[in-house]
Amino acid sequence: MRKVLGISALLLVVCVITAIASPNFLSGYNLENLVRRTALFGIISIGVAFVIVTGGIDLSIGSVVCLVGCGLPWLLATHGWSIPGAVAFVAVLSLAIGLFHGLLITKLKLPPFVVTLCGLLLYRGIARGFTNDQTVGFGAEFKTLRLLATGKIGIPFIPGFSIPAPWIFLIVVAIVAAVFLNRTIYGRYLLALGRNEEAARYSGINTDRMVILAYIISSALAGLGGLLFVLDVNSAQPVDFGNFYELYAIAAAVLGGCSLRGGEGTIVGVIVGAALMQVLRNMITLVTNRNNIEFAIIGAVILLGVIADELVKRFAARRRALAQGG
Amino acid sequence: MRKVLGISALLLVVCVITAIASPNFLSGYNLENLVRRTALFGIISIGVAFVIVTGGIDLSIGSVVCLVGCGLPWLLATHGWSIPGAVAFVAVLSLAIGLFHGLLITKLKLPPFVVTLCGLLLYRGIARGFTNDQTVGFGAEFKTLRLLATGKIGIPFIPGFSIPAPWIFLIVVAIVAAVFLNRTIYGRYLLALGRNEEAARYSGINTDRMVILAYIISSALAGLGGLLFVLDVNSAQPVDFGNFYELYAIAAAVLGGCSLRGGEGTIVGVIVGAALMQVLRNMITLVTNRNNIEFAIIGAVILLGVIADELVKRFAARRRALAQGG
Amino acid sequence: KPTPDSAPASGNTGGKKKIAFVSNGVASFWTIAAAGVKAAGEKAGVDAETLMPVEGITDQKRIIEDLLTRGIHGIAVSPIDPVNQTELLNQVSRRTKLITHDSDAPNSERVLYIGMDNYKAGRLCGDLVREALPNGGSVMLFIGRLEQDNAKRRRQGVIDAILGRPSNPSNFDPPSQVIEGNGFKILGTLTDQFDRAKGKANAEDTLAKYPDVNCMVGLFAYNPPLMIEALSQANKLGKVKVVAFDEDDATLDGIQNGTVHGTVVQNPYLYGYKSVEILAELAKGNNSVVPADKFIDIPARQIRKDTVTEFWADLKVKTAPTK
Amino acid sequence: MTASLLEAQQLSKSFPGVRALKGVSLRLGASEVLAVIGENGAGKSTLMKILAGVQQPDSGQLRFEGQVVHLRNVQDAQQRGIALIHQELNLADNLDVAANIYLGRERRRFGLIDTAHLCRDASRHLQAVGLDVNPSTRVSTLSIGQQQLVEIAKALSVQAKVLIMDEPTSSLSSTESENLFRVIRDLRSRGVSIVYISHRLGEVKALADRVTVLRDGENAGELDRHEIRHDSMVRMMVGRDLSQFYAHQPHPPGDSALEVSQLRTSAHPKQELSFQVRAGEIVGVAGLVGAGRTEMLETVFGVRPARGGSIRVAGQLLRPQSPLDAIQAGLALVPEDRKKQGVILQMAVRDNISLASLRRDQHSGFLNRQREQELSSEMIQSLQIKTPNPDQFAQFLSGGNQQKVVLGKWLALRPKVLLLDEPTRGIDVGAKQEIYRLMEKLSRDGVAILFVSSELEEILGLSDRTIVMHEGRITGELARPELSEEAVLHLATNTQAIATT
Ligand SMILES: Nc1ncnc2c1ncn2[C@@H]1O[C@H](COP(=O)(O)OP(=O)(O)OP(=O)(O)O)[C@@H](O)[C@H]1O
Ligand SMILES: Nc1ncnc2c1ncn2[C@@H]1O[C@H](COP(=O)(O)OP(=O)(O)OP(=O)(O)O)[C@@H](O)[C@H]1O
Ligand SMILES: [Mg+2]
Ligand SMILES: [Mg+2]
Repeated sequence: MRKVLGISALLLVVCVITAIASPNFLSGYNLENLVRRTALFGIISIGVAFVIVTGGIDLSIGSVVCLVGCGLPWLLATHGWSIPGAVAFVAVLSLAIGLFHGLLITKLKLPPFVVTLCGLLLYRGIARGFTNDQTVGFGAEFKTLRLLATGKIGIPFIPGFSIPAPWIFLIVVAIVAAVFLNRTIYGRYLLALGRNEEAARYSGINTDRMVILAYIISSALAGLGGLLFVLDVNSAQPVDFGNFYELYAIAAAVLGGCSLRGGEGTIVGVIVGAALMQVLRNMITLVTNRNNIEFAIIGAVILLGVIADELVKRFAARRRALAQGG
Repeated sequence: MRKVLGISALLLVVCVITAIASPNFLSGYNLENLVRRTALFGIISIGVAFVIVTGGIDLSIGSVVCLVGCGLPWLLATHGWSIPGAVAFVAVLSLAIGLFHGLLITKLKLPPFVVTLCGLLLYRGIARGFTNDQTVGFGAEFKTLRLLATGKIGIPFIPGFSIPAPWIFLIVVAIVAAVFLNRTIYGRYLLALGRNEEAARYSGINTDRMVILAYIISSALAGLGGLLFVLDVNSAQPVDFGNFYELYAIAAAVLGGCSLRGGEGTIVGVIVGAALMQVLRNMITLVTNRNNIEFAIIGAVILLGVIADELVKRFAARRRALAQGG
Repeated sequence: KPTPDSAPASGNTGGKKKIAFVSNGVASFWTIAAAGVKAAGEKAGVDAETLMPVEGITDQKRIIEDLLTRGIHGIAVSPIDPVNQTELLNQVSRRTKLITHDSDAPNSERVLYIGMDNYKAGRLCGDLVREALPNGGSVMLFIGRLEQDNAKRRRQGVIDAILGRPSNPSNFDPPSQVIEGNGFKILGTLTDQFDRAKGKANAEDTLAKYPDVNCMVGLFAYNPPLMIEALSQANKLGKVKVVAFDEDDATLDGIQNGTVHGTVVQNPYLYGYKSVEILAELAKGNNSVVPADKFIDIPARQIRKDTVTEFWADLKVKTAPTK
Repeated sequence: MTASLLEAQQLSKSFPGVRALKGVSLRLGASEVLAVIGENGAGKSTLMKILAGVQQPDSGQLRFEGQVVHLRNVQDAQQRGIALIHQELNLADNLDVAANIYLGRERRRFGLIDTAHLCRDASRHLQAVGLDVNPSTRVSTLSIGQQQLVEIAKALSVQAKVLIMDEPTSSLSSTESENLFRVIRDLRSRGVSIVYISHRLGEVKALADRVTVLRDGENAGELDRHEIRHDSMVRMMVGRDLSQFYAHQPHPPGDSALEVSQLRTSAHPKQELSFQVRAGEIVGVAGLVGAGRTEMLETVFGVRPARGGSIRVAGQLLRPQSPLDAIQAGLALVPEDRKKQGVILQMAVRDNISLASLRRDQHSGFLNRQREQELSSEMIQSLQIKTPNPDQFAQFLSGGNQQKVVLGKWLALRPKVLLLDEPTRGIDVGAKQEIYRLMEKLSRDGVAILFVSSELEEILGLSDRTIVMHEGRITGELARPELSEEAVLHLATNTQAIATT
């Protein structure tokens, strides 16, 4: 909880500053946009959080987003598949990718970094191959399907703000993920093996199966993210769609309190982390006149955030120790 | 050594296949190009290998390449600094970045992934800021300085092939690095702390100082790489210069036998790893007519390589065990 | 019809009108345009700014949304994927004045399009190739990316002109195919995803694979300088013809000293300048600036040795930092 | 003789370069405590791992309740009622105590973990082993000894028919050990069979119904209840007689080598620690688990910052900021947790031994390979470290031999003051004797030795003087004439301090 507190405080500070600097920050339209973007990135970040909890890493997320994001319109618009068929296909594909990663990592004991780095290169390459580097998109069709990402649900008492549909996905994913991680035995197994794989194995836990599951969750949510991303923007270019998203997802998870050494993570924290990144980018476009230093600012804020967090933690520890010693 | 054997075999196989498929592969001109590219990527890969040996990671390499690569022509051509002044400045800058990373990681105990991810965002952002997103370059000037990257040293008895100057840099860096890692007490300290930081500290090793040193080496070599890259291509665009190079560097190091868990690494292996990536890319352009599936092929070859390596290892172990048991 | 959105339709009242110019990526080309944006903004007395998305279409969408949030009186966009972005553009046009530049979205409700025809410009470039190689020969094409609409059309124009095909912008030759005809052999099209080291490697690998290649054509601004680098390091400057696109300093320098046959330049400065000028008028409610065909043509030009000095001098004046 | 419950027949197991078991057999009856003893590396742990399904034998078979069984993994063994407490700690220290105890066997309600129930059940088992912590405490905040008790509680909670304990008392002091023995006897009376491994032969004598002895991966013999004597066990293990117990010969100490006054540690900042060790003196430190002994040594050695007070080495004031400072002043510390702080598992034995002396032996920064080689051969020989060659990774050595490697690393430094934290933890009798002899020799050479031990026998036999700690402070100092088991236990448990010196 303490970890979530720090990052939440940072998010709050950034929001307050932006709201003061730009009166439009709190407009319904902007909040809707922010909520939708946070939802999209939050979903893929939750996925990678599961892998991080096991002490692994998934660098292939951006490429899975690309593969699904390009694959779906390619199947639907270019090849005329039915909607259920195409969606089922990309879903199975995402699951299969996770399974593939998990098997290589557990059965062949290959390092996750290497396996998923190859995935990063491979899946985007495949997407570029089958689309022949052409942009794929839905054009003016598939409006109903696209409601999954573009739809909004009005709230009776707040005029001007409706809940974007991806937020519903995020909430469902987050609740299921949080319950899974904290209240079920499988979540506990993940936490245990993330810290001490041997101890978990000696306790009779099938650690391989759990690790595979984590990679499947990660790829599946990356696939869901890719689907929602492409439904939202309506088209995808295989060369850059989802580029660097793995880094944003990992950054959100780590900001939200996941330890890359494994064994630690909270779902709420991950969502707050994802929101922070989106608010920062939003702030830069709303408040400043130049967006080319956007990444510099994000980097600096995250860095200052974790430094401040660490210093506060130390200060508190010293205070406690003094209180005790005195 | 065994690890280097596997990757060297893979490199050999790829070279033989390419040489058969394309008669021009073995031309002096092509070999020169390959050697130069391998040298450039090899230098940054050796840098990151030191960080990986300590069990850390450096994601900021591509951005340091960008910062130095844009900073040098900006200082020289745009602002008219003297050559010694500008080179000294970017050198000090690279060292300072490494020091900064090292201090945050050791003194504040921040995770290397987070620190260097922020670096990745920050330094490119800074380069974009000061250049204002303008391409910077040397134009037709600074030919002498550029010889550092474009110069060639003829070999008497092989006509048509001269040694590209970056290769000299690589050889010097590699020899110093290999001696440092394997022959000095500091190299031993790095290997020891990479495996068990606590035990190393209990043994009287100033682990913090060694870790800081590793990050300084990494940033310094990334800076050297950035300098040579920009001298070679003559211009740099801050948005994309050095993009993803950290991943190539890490991939080369890991292919070359560095374990991401720390404590393992050979310099020769890293160079072979860097060469493999370059030969693969070269092969794709020489042999096929489409280079948009280049990354898919690199990913697939690396993956197959590590899988084959693992299987061979297992097979050998089983053979040994059987021989012994019988 | 969707429910009316609640975005602030215009920004803070009172101050200057706000105009935004959104590119399709980050490049020197766009920094020249930004100079035009700035100049026109000062002249028209509006707040004009240039925004460049880094991460493709998702990022462009985000920037446009955020601009709408901020409140904007006019926006000029170079759509990355015109067909699929029509809906987004229509949403924008309902909230503010929208024009397209550089790359058009003809099916959208944009007020007008400022730019040139990339296919035509490509053909101009192809003509330069035929000039450089009057007896035909082998040609390799270099380009950053192929999936952008303008890139595709530009490349097709080059190919069609070289092969002497009649004008048909809807042609498409796959990049991996060797195309022969009209005495020419087009060896292929290599992309680099804006990685300069890779772009240079592409040129080098071409020289290794086809030591007798006759002409290299660089279709994105940074390609020709990289080709020149590779050629000069291979001691083949002048032996292989170079035909360029856009106005990088190294390209212009090459034309001056004869190593580059010629280049086709667009006029990004005018894209920026005109966009802001027209949006400023539109924001005031003056619709008379819109031509009947909703197209303001800023034609591409061929620059050869004879015209390069004048062109370069003019360019330097326009992009000189204003104090 | 009871009918056999678990039987191992002709088990063999090889690792690369080592044949750990060569046709070992073992028989365990119902309701019996079978002790398995042997030197370090004899193959005890390997045998136990096979019995518990952690590893699979290359050949041979297992019978359980008369049936031939193949234990493919831990679940197989657990389902049959076989539980193992590993020699090395195996806890997920990011989870709480209750979660660790029931890991893999969580009670569920509506598919979700029933945390309240788990905690209630866990506290029952914690009580049984005498560990007084809240079940929802994170394991990472517990000391090693406490963690060991958690492991024991975890094994108890399995409700096993066969409970295998691989050196469960190696980091427990006598009080906790006594507690454990009570639990073991209680289990036996309820029909549970126990395999018990220990290098503390006194415990074996007190507990075992029968003893199986292993030597070099083979059966060396068996002892029935009435045959279990110290000398008979040692003879079977080592293959020859060893003198009963090494008795320390006090000799006149020299000048003050280590003087600590009013030292305050970060774990117990309110307590001030003052004591002195003189050159050639061996001072033991006794106390219960969590008494703050490790803290004290680590603070002196510069691992943890001191909160106050002063440390003098040979009269020179020392303010250690890091172990390096302490080492340069002539201190050495053999740490308590060898896996974490002592040995570097994926590094050659030779490199482990030379690690701390590299700085001293360097040729202006370069390694002195020859000296490294000499040092490691010397230590391998004098400490009788069982390794195929100096290039072997430490991880493939048995626990006891790893401990000797750590000792070797510090002896190679030739310190003036040697701090030892449970130096004989997990070491076999033969090696223990070697270490005692070594300590004796070092002290004759004028080295000051301060050693923490939870083995009372060791304290009584070796120390010139004994410091006893309780809850972070020194409750008393006993000179050799006053030294007795009762006196130490009194000070270690009683909070009323007896006036010091
Ligand atoms: N995983 C392994 N790989 C290689 N060798 C091993 C491995 N495990 C054990 N050994 C070797 O097998 C032999 C038996 O080891 P084991 O751990 O069973 O000894 P032990 O009797 O338990 O010793 P100790 O009393 O020191 O714990 C030793 O020589 C050890 O080095
Ligand atoms: N890393 C730690 N974090 C929090 N508390 C600790 C830590 N290490 C030790 N302690 C606590 O400090 C106290 C002293 O522990 P220490 O290990 O010094 O005792 P000890 O006498 O050496 O006992 P043991 O025999 O268990 O090692 C104990 O109560 C222990 O729980
Ligand atoms: Mg053992
Ligand atoms: Mg202790």
